[in-house]
Amino acid sequence: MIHETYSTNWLLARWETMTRIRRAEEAIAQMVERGEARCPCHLAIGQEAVAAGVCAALTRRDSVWGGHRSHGHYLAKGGSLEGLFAEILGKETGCSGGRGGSMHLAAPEVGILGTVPIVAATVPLAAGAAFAYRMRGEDRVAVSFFGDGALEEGALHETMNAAALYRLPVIFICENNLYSSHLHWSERRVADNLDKAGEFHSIPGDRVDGNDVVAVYEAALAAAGRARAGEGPSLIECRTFRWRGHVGASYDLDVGVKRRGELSQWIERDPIARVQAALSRRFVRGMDERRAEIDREIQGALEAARRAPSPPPGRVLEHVWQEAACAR
Amino acid sequence: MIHETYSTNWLLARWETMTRIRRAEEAIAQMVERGEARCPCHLAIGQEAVAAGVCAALTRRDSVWGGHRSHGHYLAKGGSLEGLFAEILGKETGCSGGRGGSMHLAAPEVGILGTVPIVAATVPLAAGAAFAYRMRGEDRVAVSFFGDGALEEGALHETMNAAALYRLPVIFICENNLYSSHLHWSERRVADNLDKAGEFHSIPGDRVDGNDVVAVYEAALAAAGRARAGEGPSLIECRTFRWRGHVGASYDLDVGVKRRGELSQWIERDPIARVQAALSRRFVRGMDERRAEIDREIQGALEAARRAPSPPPGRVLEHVWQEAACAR
Amino acid sequence: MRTLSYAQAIREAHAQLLASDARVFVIGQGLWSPWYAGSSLEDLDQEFSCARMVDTPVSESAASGLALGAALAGMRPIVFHPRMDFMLLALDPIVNQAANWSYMFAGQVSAPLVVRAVVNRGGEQGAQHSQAVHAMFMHVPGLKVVMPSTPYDAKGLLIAAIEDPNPVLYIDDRWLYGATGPVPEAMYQVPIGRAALRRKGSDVTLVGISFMAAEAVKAAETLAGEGIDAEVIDLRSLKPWDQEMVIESAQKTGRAVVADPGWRTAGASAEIAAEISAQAFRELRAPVERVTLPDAPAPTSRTEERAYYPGAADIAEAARRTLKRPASKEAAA
Amino acid sequence: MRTLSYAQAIREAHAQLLASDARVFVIGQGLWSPWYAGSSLEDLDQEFSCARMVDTPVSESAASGLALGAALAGMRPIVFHPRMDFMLLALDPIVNQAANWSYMFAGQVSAPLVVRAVVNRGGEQGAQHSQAVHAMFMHVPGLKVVMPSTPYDAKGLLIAAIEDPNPVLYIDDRWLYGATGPVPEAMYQVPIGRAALRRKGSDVTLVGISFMAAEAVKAAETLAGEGIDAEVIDLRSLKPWDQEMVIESAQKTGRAVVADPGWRTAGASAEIAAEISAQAFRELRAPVERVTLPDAPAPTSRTEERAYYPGAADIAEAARRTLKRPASKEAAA
Ligand SMILES: Cc1ncc(C[n+]2csc(CCOP(=O)(O)OP(=O)(O)O)c2C)c(N)n1
Ligand SMILES: Cc1ncc(C[n+]2csc(CCOP(=O)(O)OP(=O)(O)O)c2C)c(N)n1
Ligand SMILES: [Mg+2]
Ligand SMILES: [Mg+2]
Repeated sequence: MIHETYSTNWLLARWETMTRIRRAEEAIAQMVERGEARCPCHLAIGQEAVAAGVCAALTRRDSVWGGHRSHGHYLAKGGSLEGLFAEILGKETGCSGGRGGSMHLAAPEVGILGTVPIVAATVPLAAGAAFAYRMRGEDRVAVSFFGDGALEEGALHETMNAAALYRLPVIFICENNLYSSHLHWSERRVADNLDKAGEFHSIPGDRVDGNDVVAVYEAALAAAGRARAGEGPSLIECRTFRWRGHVGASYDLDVGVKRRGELSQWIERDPIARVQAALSRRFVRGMDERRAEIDREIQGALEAARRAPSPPPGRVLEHVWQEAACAR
Repeated sequence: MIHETYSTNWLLARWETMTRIRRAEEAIAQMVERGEARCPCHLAIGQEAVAAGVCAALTRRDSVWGGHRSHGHYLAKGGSLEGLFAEILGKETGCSGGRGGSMHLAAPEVGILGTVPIVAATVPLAAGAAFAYRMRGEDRVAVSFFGDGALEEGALHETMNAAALYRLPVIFICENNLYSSHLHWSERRVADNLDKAGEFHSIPGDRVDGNDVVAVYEAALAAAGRARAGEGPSLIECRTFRWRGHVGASYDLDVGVKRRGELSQWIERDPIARVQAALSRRFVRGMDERRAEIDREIQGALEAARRAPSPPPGRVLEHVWQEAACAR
Repeated sequence: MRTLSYAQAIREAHAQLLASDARVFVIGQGLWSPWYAGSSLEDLDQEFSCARMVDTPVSESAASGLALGAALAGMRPIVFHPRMDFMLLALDPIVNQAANWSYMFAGQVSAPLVVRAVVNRGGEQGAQHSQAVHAMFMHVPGLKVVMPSTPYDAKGLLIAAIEDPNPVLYIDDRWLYGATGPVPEAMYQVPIGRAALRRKGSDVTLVGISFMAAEAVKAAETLAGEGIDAEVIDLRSLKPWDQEMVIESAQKTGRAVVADPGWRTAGASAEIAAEISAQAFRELRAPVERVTLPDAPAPTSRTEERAYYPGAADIAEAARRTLKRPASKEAAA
Repeated sequence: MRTLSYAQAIREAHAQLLASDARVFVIGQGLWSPWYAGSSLEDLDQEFSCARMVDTPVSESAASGLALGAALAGMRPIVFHPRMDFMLLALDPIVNQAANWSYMFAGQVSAPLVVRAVVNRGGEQGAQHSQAVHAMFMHVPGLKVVMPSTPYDAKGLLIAAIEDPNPVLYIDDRWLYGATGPVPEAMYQVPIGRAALRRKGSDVTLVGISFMAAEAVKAAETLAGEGIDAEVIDLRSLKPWDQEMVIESAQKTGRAVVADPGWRTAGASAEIAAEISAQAFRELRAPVERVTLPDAPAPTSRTEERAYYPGAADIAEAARRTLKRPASKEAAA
């Protein structure tokens, strides 16, 4: 639970990050329902503590890598709200220039070199970035966020071997939300032991309550410490649950995925409500204003995104190749 | 060591299989040295107990699947000597019609539907055959032979998950000869624990002395029993060593692979000598004649292979597509 | 005859194959979900059991390898890839293994595997969820490749693919799922390797692949209104492809447009254009035109998607070019 | 100028890149062994340390992904695949990721990755150790593809590939490793996208790729003896390819032969033949000829290998066909 050793300010910062993600994704859900957002959107509502807890353990120069469900990673690492909304609306001012939509987000200035929706695809890329940091002797860590389904892809296992062998400063964050699209984990494997995924390569594995931002933070901080100390990779299984469906705004109950019971249990374990309860135990005031402030921020970003222009069709062939490499 | 409970006949049969493999591969080594065999040949001299022990636990209707180093698997399962030699010499009468050379062997009549040299490629195929057996309700087992290097390929890990999930009657035999071409295992991974490769998928793993044909047999028999009983896959790590180089007839010492010390130790653990010692403790006679008989068999097969015609060049486009499926 | 949609026709072929041949099963990612296969596999898991409709973990390579192994062992699997992009993770079992198996063992072992890949473009999905890379597979000896554009062919080619003793890549396009047409109730095969003449004409030959074959039919209607009599051939099979029908038509009309839903460079359109150019060398009265995707990944935004995907208007325009007719007003605009 | 072999030239390019640019490293399978890279990487591990010459586990996909990740993070890696066949296990990082990265993020992030693949044919190795599937990659937007045929280009194109901000697939052929030629000692770049004129001629244009470019030079010598004056173009770059030089030459000679070490159908030769046919439509006096591998996997036996691999004689024969000259005696025999 929420440890007493954390300052109110620290807890407030996590609450704020999680609430920003939650409210932004709720806004996106509405955009999807209205047909305003047309690209496939995978919402992580309910999983906010993982992104917020991990990114709290990182510096701006560390990189994070994600997949199809990465709005939270992007925002927690410091990506701009307006860039996210504009991207989802296919606008030129989007964080990927309107070329990616929800599933392809970038914010190089805060260490997001790209999230992409091929399952497990960015896992070796994160390890490769870590390889670069190690080679250059930089004090940086790469974080790979992936789902429980991604552990079914062979490339992930190859990458764990390489990460262990080269003692790479990479952290594997498995967001185990129990489902890979419509399939429960028990339909995809025989054991509920994802924290053991790296054991074959002697990668330390931790299992934490992914709805407890402090637990996630502490595990990530320990892993980052090992990475920075040259002790190599770690894996953290964060057990959590996505409230919404695999894709889009609905709750999956419409498509025959039987998870109504689970869902209500997990909603009771709302990661934001838990921090909020801790804050109210400390008699922190003004939470409503804080939430209203976040909502104004979101509203402002959304309106700016709406006003932004679409990419002109005439430039559809641009950026296939680059003339000169981007400074990095 | 050689268990007293096995009959002399049983031990003699294993000795004969191993000796046939050994002598055939020594003949192939000579063919390579003479330039008579031109295709890449990967010899398993020193590893004979794995093929012989595993195949002793199988029936003709079970299938085995191999890779680039599969002369032993082919012979132990009952493939013809003449077909092997002719294939290596690129003759029309080869077990693959002269289309495969040493690295592509087939003997469908004894359950070898193809061995191929892409590392780990036949592992999912073996599982697929097992899937077919299970679906059809047949009492058959598929055996996948692969090296320690193959565990570095992601597809193998994907396959283990599937095999566990579907409880497939497949046995994963890892011939751990400590090297993957020029690289010692310690240059490729951090832990010496290949028997644990399936643990993440709850696949029982066994580690046996791969130079002890009885130990291999017993582990394989237990695994086959589990498979036939519907209890799913097993993995057996057989620790062994190839005496010759990765490819060709030499001992690798020429190409800077530093394994001279290891090599002499492993030669002392010759799997054939061990059975032979057990037989001589039982005062079995006529071993020299038996060996001479095997050599005559090999010589006869080799001569027949040499006499056989090369494939006529005009048929190089045949079998790209089939007109009708082969009966199976 | 009954009318079915393209998706229904695919589903019916699956259902009839599953009902009539115990060796048939389907394996791959997304079988039990409406997100992946649309209605093309709807409820087949309930009708034929999850044991024969095997929705797998996210393991494209192992799923494809498993299917191949089962095929080698005598089954008739269909391995399903809900997007062609994901199938790129399974190139070893498909290209190195399935395609080569018969050849490497001189025909002793058959690999009767059907690989089904769905092209699922547009919808602002972008570069990794839109690819139509059939040309890569058309290049590979030992594979057959089919791409139906009508409900009739969608059913008949799937049945033919299962009956074929070779690995067949069956590619369907979500943009066609709603298209309707007559589909016989009985099982039937559409021969692999034979194109379909969709319209007889004398002025120009339009060769279309998959979705672009449907667009070519529309283009021909437009052209007819302008007094241009186009012959339309739906290629249906990419490997082998019906050189005879295509070349004869090009020789007759002297003009050809190849319309391909894939990229231009080294695409399927290149092969067909090269062969027409060589084999109808004397008869051709204009360079062969190619209407393809531009050499760029798929964008996401609606504006860019519109600029990216060609259609009937582009085919008609290319046909006019072969006839040196002035560009249409919209095209010029 | 010094003379180096093709393999030495590749090695020198690596050595100079490693020496001059701390961002460069090499990663892949077989770097420390003579079995895989021949002498093209000899002793580089000792010269530059195993930390910059990273011989990996057998994990093509992860090795390629790692290299890409390092490239995105500012390094200049060369990921090594000792056989192109093995690279098919790494299609996701190469085709889905590297090729698309710039486009998907509107140019904000560069993917300066060099993928080196070796074509290692013949030697009775068979279907899975001989493939030359450059056409598959030529099809993919976002990738560049180069295939040097001379020591000079082998060095200059590798350096150009590293300097290029885009993912470049560099393909060398073991059959060329022993070929010798002048190679400057200094570092230099051969521009990607430009072909090389190997011989001026007026009767027929021979366009060669990689090993087949070297064979085309030989074919031109044979043809010269028969009074046929062939122009020889070594394509060097497949993507982008030098349409200008090729088309101008074909327009001039009116005849063209494309010689490609890959398969025929939907191969690189199809693209080049299609473009020549279209862009030199008026000038062509004979159909464009394609000399390629047959559409079959590689066999193993020496007799079948001889029948399988085309060479200079086949190119010469194709050139004669474009000129309607009688077939040579050997060819007829
Ligand atoms: C290689 C690949 N295969 C299949 C898919 C389709 N797909 C998209 S998301 C997804 C489920 C992933 O599940 P998980 O990794 O648990 O992440 P979650 O959606 O639960 O966050 C699948 C199968 C894909 N995008 N890429
Ligand atoms: C996919 C792939 N990558 C690389 C190779 C090259 N290669 C051939 S054998 C081999 C080593 C395999 O080692 P292991 O699996 O331990 O088998 P062993 O040779 O020791 O029997 C390698 C890397 C290959 N054949 N296939
Ligand atoms: Mg999940
Ligand atoms: Mg080994």
